[in-house]
Amino acid sequence: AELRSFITNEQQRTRIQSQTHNLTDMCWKKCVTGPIKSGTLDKGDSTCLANCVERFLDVNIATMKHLSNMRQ
Amino acid sequence: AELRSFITNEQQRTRIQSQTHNLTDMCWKKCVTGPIKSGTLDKGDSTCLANCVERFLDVNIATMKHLSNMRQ
Amino acid sequence: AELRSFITNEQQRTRIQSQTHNLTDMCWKKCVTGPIKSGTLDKGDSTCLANCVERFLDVNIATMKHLSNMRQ
Amino acid sequence: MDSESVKRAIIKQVLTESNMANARQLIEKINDNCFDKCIPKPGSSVSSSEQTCITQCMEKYMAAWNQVNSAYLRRIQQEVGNNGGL
Amino acid sequence: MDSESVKRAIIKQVLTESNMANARQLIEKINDNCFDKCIPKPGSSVSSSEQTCITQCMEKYMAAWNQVNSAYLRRIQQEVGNNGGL
Amino acid sequence: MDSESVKRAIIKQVLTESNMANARQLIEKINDNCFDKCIPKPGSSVSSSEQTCITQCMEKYMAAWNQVNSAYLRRIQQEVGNNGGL
Repeated sequence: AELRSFITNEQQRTRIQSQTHNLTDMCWKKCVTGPIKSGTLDKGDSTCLANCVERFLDVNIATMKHLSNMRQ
Repeated sequence: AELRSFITNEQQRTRIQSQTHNLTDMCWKKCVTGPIKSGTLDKGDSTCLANCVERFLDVNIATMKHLSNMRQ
Repeated sequence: AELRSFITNEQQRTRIQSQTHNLTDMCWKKCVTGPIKSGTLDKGDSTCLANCVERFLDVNIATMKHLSNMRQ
Repeated sequence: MDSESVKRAIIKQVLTESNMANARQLIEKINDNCFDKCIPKPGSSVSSSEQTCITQCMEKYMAAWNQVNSAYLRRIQQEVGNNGGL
Repeated sequence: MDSESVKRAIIKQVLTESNMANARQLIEKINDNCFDKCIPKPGSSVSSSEQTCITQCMEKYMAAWNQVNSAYLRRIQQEVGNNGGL
Repeated sequence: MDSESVKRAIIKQVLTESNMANARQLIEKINDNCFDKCIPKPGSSVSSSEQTCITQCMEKYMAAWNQVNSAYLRRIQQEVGNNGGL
């Protein structure tokens, strides 16, 4: 039982990490558009990345609601 | 036997749906280039999408013929 | 034993071929930017493709070194 | 459970999974393409014009999927008619 | 080997594989995005300005990953709090 | 069937499948890249200049694949020579 809940948690962690890789890739392309000038995120990059994640998830939720309304 | 033919049909349907997802993604990027102004396809989008599928399959068939000629 | 070493070699060959497909796709997009004028690679394309592979592998090795230094 | 019920249960299970996989792929593609098109610069909330764009984009993308699907099926039929295979 | 040791061995194995898969995905994305950004025209060697760009790009990409990860986890928590599921 | 024939059959099967997977990947990449390059605006048929572009593009893409493959293999050999692993 302990092992089973460990496996379930691990599978969820893997899904979240994999989705984080996709989100980072997409939001990097949208937000970090100029040449690289330092190894840290400046204020603009940082705000854009946080907003990018939030807005993508808004769109995600809206799509699922829209499709589930259509089906009824 | 009935079950087997059901499975075979299902596998084919899945391949076609999956290819439809790829074609829609590619042809959407090629044909729907301006800003979204309505929830329906206008005449230009619609013609472009139909041509995009047909021409992509023309290229697909040409590639397979070319490669199979080369091998002989 | 002979069969096992055949399988190991084959797995390696498959990985290399699959990586070649990814590299060709990426370097084609980077190097073959103008319209297609012939069925052969001109001098510029050819130099760019060879450099593209070498420089990508340089970046690859640098990333792995950087990450393994960080971990220590 | 007799063998006929087992068969029906398997068929139902396969159809459900196949429809879910199809819906999942459609949702992913809609999210990627409509986010890209409607929210070029993500702000602190979804504006009302972005919201309109997203709703229209979803409907338009599904219309595009249906049209591509019909065109693809029509062509497959035609190729099978011509020479027995794509 | 008693059952407790077997369990610990399995947990260790799963964690190792999961961390390796995560690192592999991160390395792939860094290579693709930083090569694309820092080496637009590949020359006969990596120039020193390209080298600087690559080192900074790696660090910046990892910082972006961490920020996206936190924002994503925060949002998941919030959605679970709101209505019991994303 | 003796064990030597079984072995040869397995080897043949694995080689066939591996070559088919390689050809399938090459065809996919050629279709995507050459369609993208030669048919920017799909019309009601493939024009003769598009047809010429596609034939040349296929040959050029295969030449690119061969060159990338050689460069990659050469580099792997070199890295293995330098420090026993890529």
